[in-house]
Amino acid sequence: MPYTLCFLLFTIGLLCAVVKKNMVKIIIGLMIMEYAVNLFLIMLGYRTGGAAPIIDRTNINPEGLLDPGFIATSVDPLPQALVLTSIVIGLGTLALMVSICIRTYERYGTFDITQIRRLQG
Amino acid sequence: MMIFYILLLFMIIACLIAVQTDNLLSSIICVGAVGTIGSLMFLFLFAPDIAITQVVVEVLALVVMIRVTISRDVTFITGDRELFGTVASIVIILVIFLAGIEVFRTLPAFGVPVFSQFSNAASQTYITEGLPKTGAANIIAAIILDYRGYDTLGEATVLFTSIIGATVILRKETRKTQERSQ
Amino acid sequence: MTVPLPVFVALPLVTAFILPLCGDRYKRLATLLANAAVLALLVLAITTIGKSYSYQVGRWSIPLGINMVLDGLSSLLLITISVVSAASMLFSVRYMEQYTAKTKFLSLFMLMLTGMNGVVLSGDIFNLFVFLEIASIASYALVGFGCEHEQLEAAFKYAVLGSVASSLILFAIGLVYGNTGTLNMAYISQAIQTRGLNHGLTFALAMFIAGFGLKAALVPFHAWLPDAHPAAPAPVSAMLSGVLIKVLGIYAIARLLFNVFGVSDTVGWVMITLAVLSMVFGALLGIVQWDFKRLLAYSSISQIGYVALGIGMGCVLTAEGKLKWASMALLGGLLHLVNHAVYKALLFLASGSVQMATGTRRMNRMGGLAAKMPFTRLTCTIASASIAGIPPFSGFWSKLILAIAAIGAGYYWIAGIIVLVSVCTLIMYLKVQRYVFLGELPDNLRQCKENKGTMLVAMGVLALLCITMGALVLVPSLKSSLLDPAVQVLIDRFEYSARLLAGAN
Amino acid sequence: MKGMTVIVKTVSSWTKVLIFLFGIYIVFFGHLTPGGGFAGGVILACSYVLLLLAYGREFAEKNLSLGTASKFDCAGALFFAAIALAGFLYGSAGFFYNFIQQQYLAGHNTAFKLVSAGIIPLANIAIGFKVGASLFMIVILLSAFRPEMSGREKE
Repeated sequence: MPYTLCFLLFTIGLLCAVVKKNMVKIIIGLMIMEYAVNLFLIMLGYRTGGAAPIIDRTNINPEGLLDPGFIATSVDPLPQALVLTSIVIGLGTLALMVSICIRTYERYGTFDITQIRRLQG
Repeated sequence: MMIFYILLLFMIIACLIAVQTDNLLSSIICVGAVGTIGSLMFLFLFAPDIAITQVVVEVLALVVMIRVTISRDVTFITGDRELFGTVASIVIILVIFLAGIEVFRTLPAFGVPVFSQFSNAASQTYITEGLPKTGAANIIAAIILDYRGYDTLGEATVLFTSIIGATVILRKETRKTQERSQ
Repeated sequence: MTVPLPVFVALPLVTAFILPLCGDRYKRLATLLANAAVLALLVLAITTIGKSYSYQVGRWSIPLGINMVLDGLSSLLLITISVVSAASMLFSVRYMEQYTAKTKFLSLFMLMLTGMNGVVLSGDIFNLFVFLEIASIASYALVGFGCEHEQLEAAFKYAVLGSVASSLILFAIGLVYGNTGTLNMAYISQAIQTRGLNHGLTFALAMFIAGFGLKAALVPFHAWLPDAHPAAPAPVSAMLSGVLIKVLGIYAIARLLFNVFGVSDTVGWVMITLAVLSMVFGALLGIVQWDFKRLLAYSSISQIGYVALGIGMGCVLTAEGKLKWASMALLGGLLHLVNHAVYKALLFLASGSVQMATGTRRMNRMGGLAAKMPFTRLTCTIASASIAGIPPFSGFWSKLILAIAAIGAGYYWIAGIIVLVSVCTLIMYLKVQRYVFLGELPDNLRQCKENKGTMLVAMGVLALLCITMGALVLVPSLKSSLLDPAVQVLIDRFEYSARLLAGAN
Repeated sequence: MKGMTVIVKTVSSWTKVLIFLFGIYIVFFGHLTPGGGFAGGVILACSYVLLLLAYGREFAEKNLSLGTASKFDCAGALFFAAIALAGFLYGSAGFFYNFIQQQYLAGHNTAFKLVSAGIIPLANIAIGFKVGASLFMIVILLSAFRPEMSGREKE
């Protein structure tokens, strides 16, 4: 069920990116899509009553071995690593698109993409 | 468990407001709310690394987006694109959504991590051998900078690319003053 | 000697990091450095012919670490990328002098190259996504490089659709991870072989095809291409149309379909439908264009359809068990990929040369340039003859092989469409010849001159390749060292994962 | 832009140091606690963004000019690439080889110490450096963009 809600978020973002004609709104749609995907990836690794995959001194046995309790409760670390990468990629895309957006605004004085097309002739 | 539903509902409501409101500034603030709730959600999902990153990135993205819109006379653009296109895309996306609901049944149930379903999954090894093999107590750091360090090189490159790209897009003069050979 | 595979990524990457440090003062040095790096990559790529090995990054065995895989298909694409990028880079030495921020341009160019090399060599699906993003983001910035109205709008449109595609791909990666518990392509393939495709994986495959299809600009996902490719500076258009859409789109689809998910009838027919739509729409819309580069862009859509057709037919025929015709279709598709990379790059460079001389892209404001720009005219004619499929030139062979495969397998209508679209392409390029190079010379163009130096060298090399490319199928030793291994990788399907998993244990 | 009021300036001149320190902490302890090069780098950039917002662009650029930031950006990226390539010193299979951990630290009990995990802290520092510089650049670029032709083509 949480997956479905997450997918709903994704579709709202997709709809916003496809239907809206304000450049800032389109960027917002893309941001929402990205949040949804990140959330989805993290949810894949969630374990009810789990623990963050960060080893503490308390997780180490007196013999110096990793506590089996930690191994049994830790959530999946791999999706978290992926999401870290994907957040950065999203930020990079966002920065580039915002700069294109600003440059366009300075040229045309509007964020409306249909109007920009008309101005171009 | 309940907390996830509440947070997700909040996120969806904030998203809908962000999409539907006409004022760009409030729309951006709503996106900020979505991101912040998202980072709270990451915290509850036991992903503190992601939560920290998400929150700081959110702050920076908000600053950038607000700088973009606030000094410009915010244009109110009401209405969507052509009706036919809008209806068609809504229908297509609805179909994708309905197809998607069926798809999520194939995943392990929420709360059961993926790697526990597969015997040879890499994640199990990361958890058990991450500390002895790489020496990093933070297993996420061990993955992103050692096991999958190549991905992180790519990630740093993405950021580098976008900065160079933004510098290029925002440069003052684009062409040399002497005209092309005419 | 085997080259360590990370070199193909690290060399352009480090060059790209150094270039912005040069600044405008050492612009010549930067240009030299970039050209040297691209040439070195070309030499290194040629040494990979006929080899097949993998590299485990960080000495971690898969699936813990990431692996890079070189096989026939990657090797073929590496060489194609290197050839086209070397020619474009050489062309841009003079062409990009009209813009400012040249070192940044060079840096972005190298980053795009890094991304493409990374995609081709990656053996891990998330790693493939990361490098795909590098190449895409660099190309968004390069499309908007001129910062004029047209460029900005095109770049925005391209960036939006590209980001949607990336989100779809990432979501699909999530679904694949949720269903197989691994990200390594060999292990995913193994999981799919043992447990078969369920709903989740099928949906993921559909999302992959939509996402990569967006990157490849197959109809109906083509909306961005006719804006983006003409707007970019000519050497960038050559790269985008020549290799980027193929590496990010077609290569990724082919790799996933054949080596990871396994082929099936349905997916093959989906691909064939998309391909035929692209071929027909691209050709028909191209004929009515009056903008030189826009016409070339529509022609790219049409030609990418041929490549996708080869892949799709290969898919259907492999699933039906007609391996002989399947390998024929794949051979045609891959040969067409290489051919199209070369001649479309040449056509875009020629259009850039014309644009630089005349200052316009409207074909109805040109004419009679044959006398003024004889070399551009010659190379452009060679490329047009190739793309239209006139016998001794390269395009003929790939279309012939595709048509033979279609007839041999009994799909006569596909062969008919191949011939029809070929005729449309011929009309398109006769139009270019008629309006650009023949006819009256307008008064305002009396002054225009042929370009000099490196631009002509770049075009000359590509034109020479266009003429001699037929040798790739006609000379058996070339065919068996370049194309056959590439086809074999796809035909063998799960051999890919078996080989990598055997190497891992 | 002249900046904000005296109160904001005073408070931000205090907090910027704390934020900067916090960023450095997050970067250096990335392999032991949550955080890491990327999050820390963003926090470092945020401390400069605070300056930018409170004091105006000129002041922030006096502290760290765009050209310098660009050089830092390249340098950080090169540093990270150099760490990755340094593994080649240990044979041709050494791309991203954690040579410090595997060659020198293996066998010593270094868990939970600041100097542990080989190249991971080094890579964190490189990334933090790079990310901080590049995000600072982005904010400066976007807020500085006021070309002369602004509004020329407005209707």
